[in-house]
Amino acid sequence: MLDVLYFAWVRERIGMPKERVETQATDVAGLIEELKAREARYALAFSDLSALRVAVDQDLADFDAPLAGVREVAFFPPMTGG
Amino acid sequence: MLDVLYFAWVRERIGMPKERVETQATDVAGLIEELKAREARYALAFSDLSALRVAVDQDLADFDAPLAGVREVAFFPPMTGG
Amino acid sequence: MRIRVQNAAFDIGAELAEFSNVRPEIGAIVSFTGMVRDSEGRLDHMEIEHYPAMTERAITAIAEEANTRWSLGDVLVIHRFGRLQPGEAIMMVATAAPHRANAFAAAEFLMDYLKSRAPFWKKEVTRDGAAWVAARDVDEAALSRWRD
Amino acid sequence: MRIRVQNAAFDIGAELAEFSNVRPEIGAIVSFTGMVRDSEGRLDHMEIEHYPAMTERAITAIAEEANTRWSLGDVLVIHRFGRLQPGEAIMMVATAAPHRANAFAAAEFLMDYLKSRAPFWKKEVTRDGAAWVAARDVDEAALSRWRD
Repeated sequence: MLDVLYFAWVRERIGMPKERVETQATDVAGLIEELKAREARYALAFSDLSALRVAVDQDLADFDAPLAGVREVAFFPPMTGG
Repeated sequence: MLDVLYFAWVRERIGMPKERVETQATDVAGLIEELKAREARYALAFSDLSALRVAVDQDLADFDAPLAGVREVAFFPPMTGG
Repeated sequence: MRIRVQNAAFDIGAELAEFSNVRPEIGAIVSFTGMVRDSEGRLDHMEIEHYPAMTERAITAIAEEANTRWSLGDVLVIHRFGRLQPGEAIMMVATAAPHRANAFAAAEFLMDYLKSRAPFWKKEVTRDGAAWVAARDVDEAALSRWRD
Repeated sequence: MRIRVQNAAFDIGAELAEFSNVRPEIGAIVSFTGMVRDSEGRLDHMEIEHYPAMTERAITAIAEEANTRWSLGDVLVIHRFGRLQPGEAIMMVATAAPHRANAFAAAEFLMDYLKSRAPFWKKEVTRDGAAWVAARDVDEAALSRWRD
């Protein structure tokens, strides 16, 4: 079981900030495929991965990051701090 | 007649901040030669021109700057503002 | 190193004044303040969302990197989240170093990383609706100058 | 454009706070403060001499150049002369621009020019005697990056 978090327009498209996800995926890309298969709002949110960033256990990561031992995955658009 | 001003260690070596100078020189380099010929303290102050800067009527200038119409010449070491 | 992530407004002048009480070897202090812009006079307010569990860690890592690279005497980073009005300060960075080159470089480095690597997202709410601020290519490109 | 050459101490925080009351298109404010350093714990005080008839003109010219190059919303330069104690602020520069790149570049430009082209001379008085601060080659070299 993973905590999956969404921020900014990813949160708005999916319609919630956070959910518990039961997954068979071994990496972030696999998790995304499972989520996209659920419902249109997920498919829409994940339709362009170049517009998305991911953090694994609160560190920025790549889409091929493994999920073994991971507790929290977050998806969001490119950051606009400062 | 010119006002000649001295700053920082140039002022200290020559022993005064300002003097009125009657000169025949047509440029700054000529003025320096006249001053050096006066006394040892001037010769010492002007012994290394690479360590000196000059302003003519309050604008930074080169040593070959002409003196026609000029009212004020200032000599000083490289500036250390900021 | 002083890192603060907060909803509350802060006093730019008081922060700089306090930060400038430094050790005697410090000769240079640089500050950057980012303000809520309203270039077209249409902004009602800005909403800044962040990722609480990650924000302070990410900023601390960035500040430690700056500290190591430029041997800073001190670093300050304040970043707000929540609802902000036009003209309010969003964030502030300050760096202290013996000479100006390091203080400037560290402040620019911090800003480049905070822009694109700290988990904040800005939304502008105007009279015509709300829109997420898009990341600028120029901000991503700015990071490349710090890679060895 | 606000240029001040003065003997009196100034309040860094109050100056930045006042400067940050800017027009709505300003998103970035950079400040630099130069402090009297005492890296070896031997400094009694610093004396700053200047060329009154030239100082304000020279600084105004430098600030106008920065304004033109980077389309600044505002520029502040304060520079002290006379006797200063260790830890006191010698001078301060602030720049305001829509985005951070221009605000940073303009502040660095101003500092590079003030260091080597504004008519100030610093003398350090220690318990062992007094010595004029020598210009640093690195400061003269820094100017070359601004030539087209």
